[in-house]
Amino acid sequence: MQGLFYVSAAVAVLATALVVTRRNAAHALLYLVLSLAAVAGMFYALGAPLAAALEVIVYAGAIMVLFVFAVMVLALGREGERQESQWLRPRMWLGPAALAAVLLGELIYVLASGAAAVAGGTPVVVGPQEVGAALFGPYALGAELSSMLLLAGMVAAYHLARRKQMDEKEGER
Amino acid sequence: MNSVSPESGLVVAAVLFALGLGGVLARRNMLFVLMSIEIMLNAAALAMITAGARHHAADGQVMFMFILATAAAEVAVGLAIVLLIYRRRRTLDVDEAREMRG
Amino acid sequence: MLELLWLVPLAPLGGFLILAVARARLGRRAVATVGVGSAGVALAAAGAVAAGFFALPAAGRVYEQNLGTWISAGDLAARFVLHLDALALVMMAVVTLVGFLILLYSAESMAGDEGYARFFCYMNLFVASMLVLVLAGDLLLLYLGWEGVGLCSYLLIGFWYREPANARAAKKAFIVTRVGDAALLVGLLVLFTQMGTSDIGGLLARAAERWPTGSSVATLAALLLLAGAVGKSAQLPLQVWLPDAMAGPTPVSALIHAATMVTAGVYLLSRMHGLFALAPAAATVTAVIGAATLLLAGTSALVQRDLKRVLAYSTMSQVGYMFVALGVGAWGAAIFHFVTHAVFKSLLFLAAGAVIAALGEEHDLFKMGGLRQRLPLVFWTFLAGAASLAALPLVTAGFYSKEEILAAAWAGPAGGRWLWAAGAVGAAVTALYTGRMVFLVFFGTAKREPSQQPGWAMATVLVILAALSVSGWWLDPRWLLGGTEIAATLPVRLAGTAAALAGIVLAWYFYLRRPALAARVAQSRAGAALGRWWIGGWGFDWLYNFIFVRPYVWLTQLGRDELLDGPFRTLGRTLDLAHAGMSWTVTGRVRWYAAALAAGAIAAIAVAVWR
Amino acid sequence: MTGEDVIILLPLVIVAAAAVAAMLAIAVRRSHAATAGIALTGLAAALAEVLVNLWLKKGYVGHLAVMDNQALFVIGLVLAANLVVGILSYGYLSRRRERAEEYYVLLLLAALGGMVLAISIHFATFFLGLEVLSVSLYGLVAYERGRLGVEASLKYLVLGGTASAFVFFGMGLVYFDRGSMIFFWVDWLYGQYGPGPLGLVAMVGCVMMFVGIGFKLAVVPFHLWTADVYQGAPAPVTALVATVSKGAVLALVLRMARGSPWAGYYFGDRAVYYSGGVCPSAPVFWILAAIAVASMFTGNLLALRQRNVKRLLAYSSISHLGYLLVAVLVSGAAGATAAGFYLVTYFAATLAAFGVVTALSGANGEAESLEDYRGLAWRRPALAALMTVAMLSLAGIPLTAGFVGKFYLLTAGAGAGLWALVIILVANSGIGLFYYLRVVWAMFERRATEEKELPRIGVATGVVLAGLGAAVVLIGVWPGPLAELVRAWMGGGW
Repeated sequence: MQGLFYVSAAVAVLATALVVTRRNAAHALLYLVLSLAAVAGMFYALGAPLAAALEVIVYAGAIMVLFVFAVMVLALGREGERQESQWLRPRMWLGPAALAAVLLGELIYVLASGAAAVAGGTPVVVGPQEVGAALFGPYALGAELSSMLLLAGMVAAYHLARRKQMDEKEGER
Repeated sequence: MNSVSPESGLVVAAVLFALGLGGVLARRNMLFVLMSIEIMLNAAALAMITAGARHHAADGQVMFMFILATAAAEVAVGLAIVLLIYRRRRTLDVDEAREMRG
Repeated sequence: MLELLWLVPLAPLGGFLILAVARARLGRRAVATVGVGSAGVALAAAGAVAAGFFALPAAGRVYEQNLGTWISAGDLAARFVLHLDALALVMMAVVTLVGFLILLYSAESMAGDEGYARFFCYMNLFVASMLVLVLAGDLLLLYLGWEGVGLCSYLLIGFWYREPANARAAKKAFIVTRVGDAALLVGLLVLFTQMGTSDIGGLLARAAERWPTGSSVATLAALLLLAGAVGKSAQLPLQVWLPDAMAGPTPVSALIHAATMVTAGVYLLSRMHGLFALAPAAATVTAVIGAATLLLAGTSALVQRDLKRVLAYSTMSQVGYMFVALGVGAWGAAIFHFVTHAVFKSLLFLAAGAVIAALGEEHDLFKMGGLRQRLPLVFWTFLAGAASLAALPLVTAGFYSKEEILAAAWAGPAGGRWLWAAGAVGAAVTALYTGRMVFLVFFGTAKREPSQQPGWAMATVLVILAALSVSGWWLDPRWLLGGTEIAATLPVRLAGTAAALAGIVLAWYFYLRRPALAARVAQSRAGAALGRWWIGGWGFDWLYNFIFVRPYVWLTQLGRDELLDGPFRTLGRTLDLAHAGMSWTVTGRVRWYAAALAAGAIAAIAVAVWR
Repeated sequence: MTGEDVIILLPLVIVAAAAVAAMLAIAVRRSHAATAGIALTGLAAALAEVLVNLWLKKGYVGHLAVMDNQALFVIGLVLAANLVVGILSYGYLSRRRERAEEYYVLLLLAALGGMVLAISIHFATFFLGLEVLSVSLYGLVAYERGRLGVEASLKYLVLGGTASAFVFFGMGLVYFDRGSMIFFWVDWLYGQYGPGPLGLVAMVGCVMMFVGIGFKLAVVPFHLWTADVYQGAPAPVTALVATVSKGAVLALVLRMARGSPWAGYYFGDRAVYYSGGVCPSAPVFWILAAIAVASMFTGNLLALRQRNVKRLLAYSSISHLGYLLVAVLVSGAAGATAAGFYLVTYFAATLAAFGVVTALSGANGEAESLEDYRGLAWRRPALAALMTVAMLSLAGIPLTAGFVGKFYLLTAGAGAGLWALVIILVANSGIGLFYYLRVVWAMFERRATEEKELPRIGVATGVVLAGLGAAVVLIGVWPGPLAELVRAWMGGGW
């Protein structure tokens, strides 16, 4: 288990770093899928098999498909890559990297000094049955609200992505 | 069975979160910005799962499912907006979107 | 009869509501009837209430009328409560009487204005607010009236809003007085939280119980109230708005910026005199502010060319006298001077308005002259008011009230020689500028022919006010108010009288006997420098400016006339600069926004981790 | 979810059902009037139900939510604001060419999100309420699909997504440390009750959660999106962003800050009674105080020379949220009452101001430049009067609701001894006067240029606007009854 966790963690960090720095959107997307799969491995190691499965099915599967779709529609090819190399000068990374590094430093400091003090319970497997019971028991209201959240996302996306109808008003605002 | 200490899960989550934040701040391509936000949400999900694992409770995994729903809804709307902008301005540069300021 | 008290503020409020709702549908006659009539009803009700008040046994002459709870917050409950005691009675009488007379005057003088209905609408709201302010038994209700009169003042200064200068003057008045109002609000909060009540009587009683004399909280509260009063009453250093406020119609200047609203500060301090008794330091500050203002404004009045500006500076100066009286603890004398000042200053403004209207909106003193025969009624009434302002001995009301203040400054509980000296010099200066005004306007050669004489309404009002101005001592309300008699020695009293007389003689000599000499003095190098110095302020303030706002000194010297605009302009500049510095942060770039968010998060976490 | 829970949650159920019904109606037949009718009926029915609920059923829904007096009050406020926005939107959308039906579905879902925040006592409902509200608003902001709207929505979404990630990560940290996600077991401000003191990890988690909250409230330094989103969104949506989104999140902050005094009802002996009084050494207190002060100054200074009315109102809202944070810092019943009252006055004045903007925005774009308001008093005296009342109220002039609201804030602050904050608040009201009066002044100027045609105002819009104006004045003149109501509802209890 420990082995799985650390290997997954290394893969996840590496893949994520590659996502953030890639110039080609399709490549980045593939690394993102890899990263999500690695995180799923960590979930499994932490005793959350259902979450691991959903991470792969919903996140790496369904949600990433949306991205793939967008990349296809936008048809970014060589042109996009050339543009990315213009946008992604090393100088561009200075500020963002510094901010992210400081935040990371703070978090690591806090975790090192705070979390270690608490005796960590070793993970036990919390299986799908327990999760399901919680989701449709005490968390039923949350489940209902998730459906409303998805409804909002769907209606908004449907309305915004629809073609035509606005064309005569082009450029007005 | 070797056990995993939950703290190390949080550390990995923090690293992923920082990477995602760096992506949001540095990338000009809207698609990459959206991907970076996904990374941050995913890091948060890892933190939740880790916390749940520490307390041996299902709550963390339930919260993870709510994150999934959130991520799905946000990505759907976000991509719709990106498509809309691309159709209109033929660019994916977030820095171009600054007609309003001051 | 006392039960009619509620009608006093509500009658003008009703007039305001009628005019606000139906002003487009009412004819001019109807507007005048409602506008003047509502003030008349208030006056009549005030008369009835006064009759009832005197019927009370002399020992406990206080009447309270509770109209309901207004706001309650925790244990603090502000009520719509009207409180009638001797002080409120005097104020109410003056406000209703002078208000009614001025509205009557306006019914004629404003007849040609297209904003006739709007004018009466605002004026009625003003009278109502002023009466609320005066009759309030609760500090919060008092504050409501306080802000209400401020709002009306703003609306009426900008009454002829099409002239951008008037709009500027209105805004300036509003914003400058708001500086004082903000301090007042904080002062009220201090009192509320310390005493747990906003009822004026209860609050003062508790303050006297809990706070020892000279305690720092009492001094703080008193100073904050004083700051509010200073703003409203146009005293140093918040006086800059009043001269510009003359942009409004003349009846407005007479009612709001001379007779009533600017004395609201005096009323507030009199009402709260129990608090000032606990804070001797604050009282001293009050007296010093009053003395400085009366000299500053008096000398400034000496060199103004605009008739209404002379009267505006004169108002500041006379209110300065009242502050001196309040500061030395003779609040009865302050109220006496308030009464006489309300009469003679509104008279002067109204007569000046008649002159200005007759000359076709001419404000410049040096373009007037020789109106003695041409506007005889205006001349004689103006003369009566001027005599009272200059404190001509024995016959005029102003003489008695000013004498009382000078005597109190000398011999009062907290008086002092320097305060007396300032008052005496001020008396001479007052007489000098008053004489200058009278002689320049009504004597000498005529430069323009007046185009109209006042009609019956204006004439009646002028005559009534003139009669009151020269009525001698019987306007003195102190027999009602109670308080200590001040026994100053005869030489002191004579010296004060002599100062006023000397001023009158000097004015006669300079502006009537040898006008060429006056011109020569004014044009000499020293005279011109002095004139420039005085026209907008005083050396003291120039120094003040020089120290604190050095970069803007050159601007203020070049600038129109008001040296003391400096600090306020500086404030505006600073805010503009801060705005410019701030707006570059809103770049429109989303990545920049996200960076700010991240930086904020980092900073907050740092505070949480390392305190 | 038992039947009892459904009855407790009836206002939310009605709104959610209305959203589904509206969507089904769209599927059957597109009709602007019908969809709007369903939405407005749903909102009105839910609002009526809130009043019934006062007597009918209150209580906890599992450990996720509570329906107490405070929740009902905030829900009522959210629903009323949504109803007003819905009515204003009908006239507004009729003048536009965009298909209008989906708008109402999103409007209802935004209301639902706000209501969930009002009842939330658990991270799950907090997060889901926040997200339902946000995602609906992303859609609404870009609804017109014009250049500025889409740009605004993109900015809102990118920053909102980042902020959500912060919230979620913070929740993870708090949960990791505390083992519970219920607010009053977290006692994030106090740290002296519950299962042991608040550890460093949980503290940092709380701060990270506040990044997301601060983003929604648009307080410094999380405020930069505000003006762009206000400007780009359609005017009625801007009104929604300014009121519902901020009010609901503020109610949530109040609940987090004071816990829930009636926790005993459900949690038995493990509950704690918070009487208020913030521990002054708590770092969270200092962070909030600094944010409040910075927000007051920044908002007012940014608004000072602003010539776009929507942006001006955006900056002014930053400072108003700064004022409101003072009440949060007071905490306890006094703070909650002051905040509740101020929210009502802020809602009324803001909705009135945006109501005027909406009513003046026609088929040819938004009425947002100060130029569009020049001389309005001579062409549309009633609208100008309403705008004047709204501006004076926001500036806090006596006899308007805004003054009384400020008065309560100041007394609450002074009562808790927060004198520095009180004085800064008063000073900032002075700065605010400059720009509010500029709008008023512009409306009373005469303009020489030829005049654009102004849209006609429908009966319903007119009635709503008149009601808002009357409310602002009435609260200002006679605040007593409302104050009693707010004290009874926000002060706590069932």
